[in-house]
Amino acid sequence: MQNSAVLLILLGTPLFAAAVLAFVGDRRFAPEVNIAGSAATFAAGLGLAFEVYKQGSMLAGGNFFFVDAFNVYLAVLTSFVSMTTAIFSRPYMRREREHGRVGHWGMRFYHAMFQLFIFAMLLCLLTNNIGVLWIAMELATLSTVLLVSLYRTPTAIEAAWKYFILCGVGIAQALFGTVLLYFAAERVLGEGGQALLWTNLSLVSDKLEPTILSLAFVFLMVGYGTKVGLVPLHNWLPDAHSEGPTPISAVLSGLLLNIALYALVRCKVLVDGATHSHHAGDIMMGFGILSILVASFSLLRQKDIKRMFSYSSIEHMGIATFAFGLGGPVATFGALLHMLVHSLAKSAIFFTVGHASQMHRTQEMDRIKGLFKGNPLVGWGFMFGAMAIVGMPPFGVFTSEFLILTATMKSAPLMTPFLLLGLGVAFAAIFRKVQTMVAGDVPEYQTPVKAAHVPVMLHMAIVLAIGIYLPDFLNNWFHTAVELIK
Amino acid sequence: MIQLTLTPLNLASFAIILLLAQTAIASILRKNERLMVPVCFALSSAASFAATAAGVWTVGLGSSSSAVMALGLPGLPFHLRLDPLSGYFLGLIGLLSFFVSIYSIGYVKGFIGHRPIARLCIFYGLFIAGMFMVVLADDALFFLISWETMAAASYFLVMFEDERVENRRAAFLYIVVAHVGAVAILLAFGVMAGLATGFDNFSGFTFDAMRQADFPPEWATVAFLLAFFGFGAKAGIVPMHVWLPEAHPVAPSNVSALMSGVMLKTAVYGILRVTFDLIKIIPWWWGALVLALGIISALMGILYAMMEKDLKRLLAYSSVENIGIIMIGVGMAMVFKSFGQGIFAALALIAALYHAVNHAMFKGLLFMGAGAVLHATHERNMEEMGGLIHKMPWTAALFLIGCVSISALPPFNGFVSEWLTFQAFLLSPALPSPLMKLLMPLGAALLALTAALAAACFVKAFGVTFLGNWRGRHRTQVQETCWPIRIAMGMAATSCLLLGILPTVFIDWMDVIAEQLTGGKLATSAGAVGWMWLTPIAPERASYSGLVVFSGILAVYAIVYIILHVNPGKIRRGHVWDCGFEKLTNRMQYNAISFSMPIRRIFGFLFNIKEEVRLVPQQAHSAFPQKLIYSLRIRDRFWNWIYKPVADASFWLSRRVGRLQQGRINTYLIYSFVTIILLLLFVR
Amino acid sequence: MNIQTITQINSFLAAFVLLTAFGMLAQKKINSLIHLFTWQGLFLSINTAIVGYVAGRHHLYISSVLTLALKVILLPYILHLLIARLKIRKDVETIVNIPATMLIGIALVIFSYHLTAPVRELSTFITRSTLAIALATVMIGLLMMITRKHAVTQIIGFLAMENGLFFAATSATYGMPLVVELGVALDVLIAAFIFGMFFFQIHTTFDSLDVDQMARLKEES
Amino acid sequence: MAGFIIEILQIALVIGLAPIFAGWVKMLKCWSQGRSSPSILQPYRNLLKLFSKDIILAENASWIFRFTPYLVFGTGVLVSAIIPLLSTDLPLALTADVIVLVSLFAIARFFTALAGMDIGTAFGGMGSSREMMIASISEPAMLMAIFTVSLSCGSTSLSRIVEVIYSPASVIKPSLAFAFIAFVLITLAETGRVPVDNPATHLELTMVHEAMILEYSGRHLALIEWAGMMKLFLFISLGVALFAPVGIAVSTNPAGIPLAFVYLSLKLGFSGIVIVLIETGLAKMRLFRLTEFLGAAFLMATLGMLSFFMLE
Repeated sequence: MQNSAVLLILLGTPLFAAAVLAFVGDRRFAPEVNIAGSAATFAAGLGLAFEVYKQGSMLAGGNFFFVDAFNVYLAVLTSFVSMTTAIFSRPYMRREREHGRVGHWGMRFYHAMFQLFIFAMLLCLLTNNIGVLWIAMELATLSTVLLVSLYRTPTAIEAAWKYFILCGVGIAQALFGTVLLYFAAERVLGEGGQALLWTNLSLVSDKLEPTILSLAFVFLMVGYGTKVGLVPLHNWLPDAHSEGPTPISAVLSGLLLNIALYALVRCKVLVDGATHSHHAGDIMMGFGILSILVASFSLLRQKDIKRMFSYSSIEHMGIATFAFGLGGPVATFGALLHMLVHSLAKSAIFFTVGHASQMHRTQEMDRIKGLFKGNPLVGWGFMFGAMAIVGMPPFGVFTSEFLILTATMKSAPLMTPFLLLGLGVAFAAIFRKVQTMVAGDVPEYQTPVKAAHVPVMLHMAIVLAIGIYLPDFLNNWFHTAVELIK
Repeated sequence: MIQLTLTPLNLASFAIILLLAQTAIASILRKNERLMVPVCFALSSAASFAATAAGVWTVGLGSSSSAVMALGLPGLPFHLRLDPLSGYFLGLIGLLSFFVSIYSIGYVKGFIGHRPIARLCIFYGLFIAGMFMVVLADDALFFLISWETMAAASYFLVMFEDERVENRRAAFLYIVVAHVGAVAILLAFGVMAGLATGFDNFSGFTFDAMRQADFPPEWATVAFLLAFFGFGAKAGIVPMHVWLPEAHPVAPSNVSALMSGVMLKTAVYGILRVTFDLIKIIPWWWGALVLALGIISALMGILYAMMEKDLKRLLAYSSVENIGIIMIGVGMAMVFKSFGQGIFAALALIAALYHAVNHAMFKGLLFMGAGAVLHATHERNMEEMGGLIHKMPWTAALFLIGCVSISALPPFNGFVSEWLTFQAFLLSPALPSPLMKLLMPLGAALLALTAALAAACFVKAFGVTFLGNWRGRHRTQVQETCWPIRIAMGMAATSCLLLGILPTVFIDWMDVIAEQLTGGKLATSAGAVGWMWLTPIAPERASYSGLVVFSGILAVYAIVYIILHVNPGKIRRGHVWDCGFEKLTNRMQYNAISFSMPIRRIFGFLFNIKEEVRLVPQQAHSAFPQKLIYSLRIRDRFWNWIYKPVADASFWLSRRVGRLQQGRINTYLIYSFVTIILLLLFVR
Repeated sequence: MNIQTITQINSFLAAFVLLTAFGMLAQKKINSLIHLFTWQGLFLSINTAIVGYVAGRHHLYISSVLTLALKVILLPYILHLLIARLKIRKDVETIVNIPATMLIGIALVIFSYHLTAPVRELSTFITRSTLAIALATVMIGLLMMITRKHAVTQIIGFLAMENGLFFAATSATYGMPLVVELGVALDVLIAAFIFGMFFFQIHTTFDSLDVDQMARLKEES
Repeated sequence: MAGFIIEILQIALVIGLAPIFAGWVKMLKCWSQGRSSPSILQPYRNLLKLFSKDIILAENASWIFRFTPYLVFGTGVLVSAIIPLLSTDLPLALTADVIVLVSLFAIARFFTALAGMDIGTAFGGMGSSREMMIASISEPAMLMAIFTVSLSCGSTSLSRIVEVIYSPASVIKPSLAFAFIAFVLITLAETGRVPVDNPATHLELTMVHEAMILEYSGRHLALIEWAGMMKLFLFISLGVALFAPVGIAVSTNPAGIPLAFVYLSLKLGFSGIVIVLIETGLAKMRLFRLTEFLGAAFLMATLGMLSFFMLE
């Protein structure tokens, strides 16, 4: 059972690291421990991916874990981004600590919860049990709630409260949906734990009762959709993503949204199998379009830099949701790719944004200026990140949007004007602000920072590489995943 | 895969690799700018030369070659293809890039010490590489990647002097329009790819698949309109042109030359590629649309240019005009092709292609000249210039050649293409559609108006900038430019002349493109009376010989000069006639605003003009004002008609949408609640 | 006991759960709200035990005990403690007036009944008819959160929702697998810990637990 | 070979006879105004006087100012080699069709305007500005008129047009009539005659063409004046060739040449009378009324074209 061992390391490392960091979180070497833990997790993730690549999808831990092409790539992505975020958080949090924005307990809490959060996300991805999926999702929420309010400012607390309540309510709906799913599954698979295993469910999905499943889907949609940040369930997202420490914003925007979308897609597969209709897809498309439009128009009037990119996350999740809803191989391929590149690009942006706002000691975009001259690597990283995120080639986001848009043109041409409008407005909105921040002379209140350049450059390099060349193994993965989802 | 033999495609790929190497070298050498500038621009001129050679060679061969790169999506690797059409544009882009790269060696040196220029070198290389890749791309994905690389690189070049607000504003406007256009192009390809093979795999995205597909007319129309919108936005066709006079002037002049001279041509290439090569079956009204917009662009472009007093903005608006003229040719080719008149379509197409290369040459030349002037005087406003012909004789002479060429005066190149366009117009009786028959000659009249206005416009541009006396308040030290700049401009001017006097040779060479795209062939009739005379359809129909005109004028000049100088009278210098009023100052000369006044009066209704004359009264005698303050502001009406409403509507909507997020958690909970209820009702 | 009796007891308990939900919707005072919540937890716990007995699912006993410990003892205790510690005012105001809220609540019950009709036809369990009640409880919990402006009442509404979910799990399906139940309980526990922290943070920052003050993050300007 | 002889003959004819024609028009004008006229050969004397004079060059004049007279003269010579005055059998006729012809006039104007700006006075600039404005409307109108003719002849080649119109098969067409009226109006504008410009005035604010060349003197002025006379001559002969080609030798037979010459003289003489009648009958227009005048020409030409498509 070598697979189980890899899995165990993958899940155990962050948990163990969380426990250690809860005690040593404010020591001088804590960031290094954090990085080491995440790196070990990443290594284990790679190992697992390698196994899956060799053998195909597999069950482990007494059917408790299920690894296939769909979730293993997200697991590798999650562990990778969390590793780079840990690298980024080293200078960032150190400076926050020096400036007294975070105290001793805050640091310990921060480090421990960071690792716990990673654990929750990985559990979410790897578990085979839909009930456990829900639990892990809730755990992921809970572990980050207090991180959002880490600075204890009124707005931070407000944001965290909204995050807590709205996601709590949302996720409760998802539990109701899960109960309904279980109810339907029980009639086919019999009682007991087997009925919640996704592997079993997917085999018999066409025997499940369609009416119940469509009811269940509504609740799952609202539940996980809240976590994905789909309009009109999104209201917590800009607050929570902008008020917390930037490393947390990076992982929230870059990873947690993906995980929620993953859960939603898993459920959609079952529902589609049962209902043989396109209802679920239509609902997802509706949410997607609405999210894209509302988010892009909201982008136009942002003043806070992190808030702006939170709205951009909503927009991109809308695109991915829309694409999954659209279905079909090209769109699904595009959606998977989009999740990957958005996650990388968005977290890279948050890294640079973190440094930029530290340099100017504000998150107000009107006061951030002259990044090109002040710190060229941050400035150009930010610029290229923004270019990537708005879908400029040759970055990978363009490739995925290319696939999604062309597929839309074919399958749902009436949607393209809306999609086009949303993308156009988002492009203009983001570029309008970004170029005033990067260009021009250095303002006198700008102070230099020790920036972590490696994570940004690594992310952007990967996004660029994907835009130009998609390696075979990634492609095969995506194709396998597409087969699974289709 | 690419074998290491010398083929046009390999040569072109080599050029691209060289340019990428340039960007790498620029980033390595960024600390040593004195070394970086010559090295980088020498590399890019070598690359451009290679690309030109590849292009010329391909068109000469008349065949196409293709390759597949191991990059891209696995189901959709990057396809490259070099056929005569792309070869033609490759040559065109390469040629001007070659000149401009040489020019840049001298020009960019002027920035050293003022600002870091590594950025300029890096994006300059990427920009040219992007343009090369656009014409080489043979699948939708690679095309768009190249397209946007080109746009992004030029965006950064426009932003080069980024501390100025106008540069940032212009760059922003540019990139937004470019991106929206790119998305439209993307959708057009999406339509075609979907119809070509469906979306079960990626093979439909290759141009080959699209070429072989038959599109239902309504979808073909959708694809065409999207593509035309997208490419038109890039080309600066009215009313999508507003970004162009903003972005082109604020870029460094070598970049302006490339943007106006060749980047706009990539859009022309795109339109030709999509309509003639990919869709192939063209309804006549597409052509009519392109033709109509081309005419409007030509006329509006030159009228706006006429009104400008900023030399580079004037040139940018004139690019709108010239793109309009190219579009007129393209539109006519489409009309003729849709009615199956291959040879006439070939004539119109060749006129368009010819004008494309001509415009590249003279607009590149003019922008280089404007750059040289800017370099010397630090001034873009013509009102502050004058008399530069004495200080910068070389620049003036070369700029004059550009002005004569762009004003479509024989024996230079601009005239040849306009003449061919007129000839195509006069073929309209052959059309079966009575409407087109009637409307096309009217288009010819408007084109004639455009040409005449262009002459007026460039008399103004040259006259105000180089002639007369210095108008500026401050007398700055003006010097002739350095040799690389002069050499580059000289080469461009020479090409203007050669293209003007040897059209048959040139048409003979490029005829294969017209043959492949329209089915008609011109070379046999065009050179019917010999290489010296251009006879596009038949000698008795129309003929022109630039060489004879050129040598005729020269001969008469020489003879008269010699006769008169057998016993020449003396030449004395004297004061000019001042009506007896003795305080003639340099500020009393006609300037750009006063020069264009009569035309402003006539065509005033097309502009948004705010003219204001303010009297500052003298204390003692109110009847004799102390001074007059005159201010004139001319705005593009399209700005208020199209762009401003869009922006306003977006912000209005944005405010509305903002109300969703009003801060109270209870409201947010209501959203969730209502969403659940609605969805439940939906699934029941 | 025969099945009939048990069904009846079950229905009664379901009715009580719904009743307490309505009670909470109408109740203005925080202390009474917590009492009502405790009662609801108790009914839930008993119901779980009975269903476990009837269906012979012994893990439901564990759930029952967990519910008892968590929702009848621990959470009310924590809430009382916090209220005492933070010296929170005893009564709260509602946004919509109470009769209107009740009317909406009744509409929700009817809607839930209508919605779960297909499930009722399918289910063979004795508890099947209680699914509508469970859904109604969830929705009423949500309604309560919408209408209240006090942080503590919102949390109570949230917990009431959780109760409804739990009720759904037991009534519709005879309980979820144990590992899921345990996990849910753990999450509720962590949530309790977190909202406790929050009450302190909010109270120290805003000097009250009125959520109306927390409306700074918005797009309107 | 005969073609080349005719070619040279024709060039010599234009260069030599243009002053006589100018003198003829002047003479007629004086008569019509009841003045006693100078000799018909007076233009020659003027030219001769100018050629022998020294040049006073403006301080600021550059090589463009000195180059322009030669260029203007050169284009005139080139045009005279192309328009079929006597015969259609001109070897150089292939060099240019009607459109090129218009452009050749345009290049002369382009440089004259530049020369006007070169000296750096307000007059020069004013003249250039006005000249270019007038040209920008008259040129399209002229092309429109020419297009009408060439559409009905299926060619823009002048020789070909003459052959077609002259052929026995051709009848009087309404389109040609319209085009003719337009052409007359444009000729007045292009050659700087009265309602548009006054060749005789040197009142600063009303002159157009004269304002541009105000600073010319000596042989430069002589060349420009001469070229101006040639332009008038050529425009008239162009009109004659397009609309009344009677007498032009269409065969290669050199015997037709003398007859053609007689016809040409008669036609030119008559045209001079027409011009003088128009000039005497009209007053010079205000500058901005000119748009109406030229607009009318444009309208006529357009009507001609429309009638070509609708009636023929």
